Amino acid sequence: MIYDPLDIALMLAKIALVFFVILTLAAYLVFAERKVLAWIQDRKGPNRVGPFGLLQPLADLIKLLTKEDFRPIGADKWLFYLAPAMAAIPAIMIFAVIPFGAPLRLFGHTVQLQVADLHVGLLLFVALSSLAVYGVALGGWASNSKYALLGSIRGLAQLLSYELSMGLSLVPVVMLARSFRLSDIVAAQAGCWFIVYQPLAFMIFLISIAAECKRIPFDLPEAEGELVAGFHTEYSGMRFGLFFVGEYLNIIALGGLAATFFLGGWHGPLLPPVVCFSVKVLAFAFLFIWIRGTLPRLRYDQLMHFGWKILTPLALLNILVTAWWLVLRG
Amino acid sequence: MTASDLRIVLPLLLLAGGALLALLSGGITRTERASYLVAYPATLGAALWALIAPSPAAASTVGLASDGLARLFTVFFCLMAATVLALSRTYNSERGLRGEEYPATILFTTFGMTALASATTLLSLFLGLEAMTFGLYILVGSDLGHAGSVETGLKYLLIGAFSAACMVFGIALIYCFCGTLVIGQAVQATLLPGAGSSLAMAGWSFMLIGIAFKLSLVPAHLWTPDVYEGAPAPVAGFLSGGSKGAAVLFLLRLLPAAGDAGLLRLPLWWLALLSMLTGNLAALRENRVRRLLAYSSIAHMGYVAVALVAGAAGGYQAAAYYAVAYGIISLAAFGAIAVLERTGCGATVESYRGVGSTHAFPAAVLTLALFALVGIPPTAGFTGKWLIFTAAIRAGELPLAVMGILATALSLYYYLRIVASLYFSPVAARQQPLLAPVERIALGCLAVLIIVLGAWPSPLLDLFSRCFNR
Amino acid sequence: MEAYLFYLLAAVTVIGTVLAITEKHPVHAIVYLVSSFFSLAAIFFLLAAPLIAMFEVIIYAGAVMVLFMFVIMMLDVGRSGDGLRPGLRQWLPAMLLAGVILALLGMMLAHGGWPAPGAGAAATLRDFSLTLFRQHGVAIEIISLQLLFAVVGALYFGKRRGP
Amino acid sequence: MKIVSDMTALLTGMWITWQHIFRRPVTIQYPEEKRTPYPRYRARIVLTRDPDGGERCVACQLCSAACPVDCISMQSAEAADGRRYAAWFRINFSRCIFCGLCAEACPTLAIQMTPDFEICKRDIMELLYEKEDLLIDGCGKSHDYNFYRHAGIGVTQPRGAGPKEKPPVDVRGLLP
Repeated sequence: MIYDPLDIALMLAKIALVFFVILTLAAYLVFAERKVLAWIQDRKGPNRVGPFGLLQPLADLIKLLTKEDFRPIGADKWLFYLAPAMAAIPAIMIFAVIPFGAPLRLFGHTVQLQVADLHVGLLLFVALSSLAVYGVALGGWASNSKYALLGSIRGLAQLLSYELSMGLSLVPVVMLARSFRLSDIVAAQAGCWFIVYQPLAFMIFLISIAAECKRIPFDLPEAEGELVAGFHTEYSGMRFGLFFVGEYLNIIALGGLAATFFLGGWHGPLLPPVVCFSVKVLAFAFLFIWIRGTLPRLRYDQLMHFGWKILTPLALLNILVTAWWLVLRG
Repeated sequence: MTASDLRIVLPLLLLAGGALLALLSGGITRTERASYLVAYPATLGAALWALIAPSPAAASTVGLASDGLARLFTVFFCLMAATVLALSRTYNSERGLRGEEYPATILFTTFGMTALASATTLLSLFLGLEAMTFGLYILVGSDLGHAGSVETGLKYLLIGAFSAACMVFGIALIYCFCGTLVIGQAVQATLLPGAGSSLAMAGWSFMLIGIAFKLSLVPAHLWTPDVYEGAPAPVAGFLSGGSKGAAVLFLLRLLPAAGDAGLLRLPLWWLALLSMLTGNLAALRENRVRRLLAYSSIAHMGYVAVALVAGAAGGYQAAAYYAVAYGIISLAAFGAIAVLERTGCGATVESYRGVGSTHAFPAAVLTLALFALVGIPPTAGFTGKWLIFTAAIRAGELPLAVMGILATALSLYYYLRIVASLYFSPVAARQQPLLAPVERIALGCLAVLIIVLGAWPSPLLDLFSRCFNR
Repeated sequence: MEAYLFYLLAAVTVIGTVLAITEKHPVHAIVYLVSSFFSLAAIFFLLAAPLIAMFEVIIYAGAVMVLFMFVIMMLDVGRSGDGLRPGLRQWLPAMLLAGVILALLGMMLAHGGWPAPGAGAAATLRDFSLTLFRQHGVAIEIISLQLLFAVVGALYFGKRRGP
Repeated sequence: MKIVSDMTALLTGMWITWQHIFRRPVTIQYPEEKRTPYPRYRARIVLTRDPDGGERCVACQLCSAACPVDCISMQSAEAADGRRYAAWFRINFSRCIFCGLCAEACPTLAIQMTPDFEICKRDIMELLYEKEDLLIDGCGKSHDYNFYRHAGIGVTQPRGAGPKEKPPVDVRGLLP
């Protein structure tokens, strides 16, 4: 196959842009979370480093980088070192398929504002989110610690259970858009966002992605009160940082996907498409922080019951109803 | 799906629906009675429909057909399932084996067999076989109270998974070569002499390895004695009669499409020879009744393989007939064993001493079944062997036929050892079993069928020859 | 470009699988197998079968292997020992079979007789699903029933023993 | 309907936290802004003097006995006029938990607690306060209390000379 150098350059530019933006965003999401949580708890939050504490992420980064890289005795060396990467990489890779703006005309080329417009984009997302389990599982297992092992076993079971309802809640979206391609799904929402047709699927997806990012009220794998920090108890320095950043990347990615699947992607009134999309993503991020500031953690059996006995059957029912509706509408 | 398609799949629908209904009713009523009440009509209804339904007007669009072979074997499998259900009720309740899963799984297994019987593509053929084996994994391990049973189930599962992997790999290779899954086209494109390529041959070898596991032909027979020993007796009967029948049917679906065993003749020839010899020789040294019957079933599958080698010279009819006959015989044998084991008969031949005088009826059925397995004249076993060996001689496989007859003569010893133990040994005091009427009827029917099929085989043979000589 | 990628991925797949077989530690074996599955998926993607690639990752790497890992972690097998490592006697039959199969493959390669490669048009998702559900609908029903009974069997064996 | 009430409960919680986002934070930016503790705040311990300027402490060891973390130690001594005093007195503030039990126990009101909470040192040994560090030039919370004036022991003044004090009774003179 012959490749156009301009195409390659554009692709590299897009990758670099996305990388830069999401990493910065993830760092500032940590800061935003600390700030918003502080406000919810009537505190001020970090405000020492730089004006309003805006340089706090940088300070955190320096702290994490200069900390001792520590490995417990009896830990499985390679898996211990590999696990943080396995947690962060799938989260980054998901961004490849998210369309973050309307196509642009540039140098006579139509540039998709999306790194890769795969026609199995949605499936790629499901596949990658199912691979993200390995970071949690291996990290906890390789640490040779009881807390970490318990956390990773919990994480495995939780992610596996909620992946199911997440996947099922996306089926109606595919049925409505008649495509797995994310740009098609966005295009299908030009008139009306899917949240209007599929409020239930949206709710299920929202709950499932909260469980997928291991956010409160589903943060059983790292429950501080019982398991110290769960699967990353034994990690320090930048390896812990990778887990941490991976989690926030995941929040942004899943927020972006929720916006793409249910809130019309970059479609929106008044604002330019990219801004519209960013607003939606940030709104999701804020929602997660807000929920974290409000709800207590579930008990483990409640978590499992909720996933298997409520969400999954509801999602199946929703698929059935949507299918009937589509058939009747013709 | 059209109305004629519905006509084809109705037996399948009945069995599948019956299985689901049995599960549901068992779950709701918390007794297994309801499940059995659902299971009988489902099997009998499916059999009846296959018997009397008019042939569909239009060609099938769903990858299933209802030709003569399919209908005959559907009837066979369904009736067999009904008999197994009848035999297992009392057996299970005495062994503390309860739950609606058992009848539902029997129905599901029968569903798999029936799907296999009516398959027209390699895909549905394989899936039918797998569905059947899947049900049998559960059934074989279903006796949770019995220590060996679950272990047996696991052993069967591992071997079965291996053979399924071989088979699906073989199908993939064949599909890769000829680009179609329809049995007739695929077989003709690959199996006819001169047509085959090395790729397709590799595919067929994998298929043959897989099916050899299911048929327990000799290099792949090692699981058989353990599974026969650990499974509940009616399930062992179902396994030996039904699943072997289905596996034979699997080959009968494939091979006649090429007219001859073609390129598979040589491997089949060796499989047949080794199975006959190994099965009979191993059975000679065996002292436990169920393991003995397992080795005998290996030997019998060797005879069937002889028939398949003989191929178009009447071998296919003989194989089909023998599959049916062997199914009935082994079900009768295991049914009788199921009854006798309740009276306290153990594993060994010696523990059956004197049963003939205390429990005349089941002992008589067991004796009849053993005679049929040897091939004593008025029984179906004799007729089957006669058909197989004449077909083999007609096809010019004289050495194989001679070896088969010699092996049969050899088998006389160990079958008669059981019979001798049943009748000619001193009587020990035993408890009287409660022979449920339904068991009595089932065993009686099986015994009558063994005689009738043996003495008057022509209607069945006519049907079979019509199937194979289109 | 595609050819280089293919050979790279194929090498990863083969090496990963071999390591998965020879590795004595179950969790390591799982990691090797997952990487092998992943590169296999990438190969499928190169072969213009993205759907199969995705299913490979979702089902095998993402679900089956995760369940394996879950069970291994729950039972905590493999921590205690080298008893799991098979000796030469256990290896021998497998090696023999593998040798035979490899020899046959070599013979086939030398002998030829491959089917001509197809036109290479990538099947779209729509084609794929139409073929699957129109032509092989019954097969899907059989499989779904089979899965149901897998669940039934698992529940049955998981039932509490005794009264 | 359980689900409706559950949803309402969740949403109520969300609403409350939403409101709190816009509340004024209660945080006090400590080193810059300081809050004034109440007079009875229990922080750094001091030894006070009586109105006459003498030490109040009589080295009775009661505070040391009352201290749950055993951070008070001293050596008692007696002056020529019979007045007891602490030869040395030491409080280890790295152990002190500011429970106030010593102040409760003190019969002479010598040991008292102050609102000075900023006790912070680079070297832990500097938290070992000796008598010189502890003793202040003042009466602390009770300005006019002097134990020896009330005790009637005859150290600061002759016996019976104290306020409201009756002269000592000659026990022998009472004998019949």
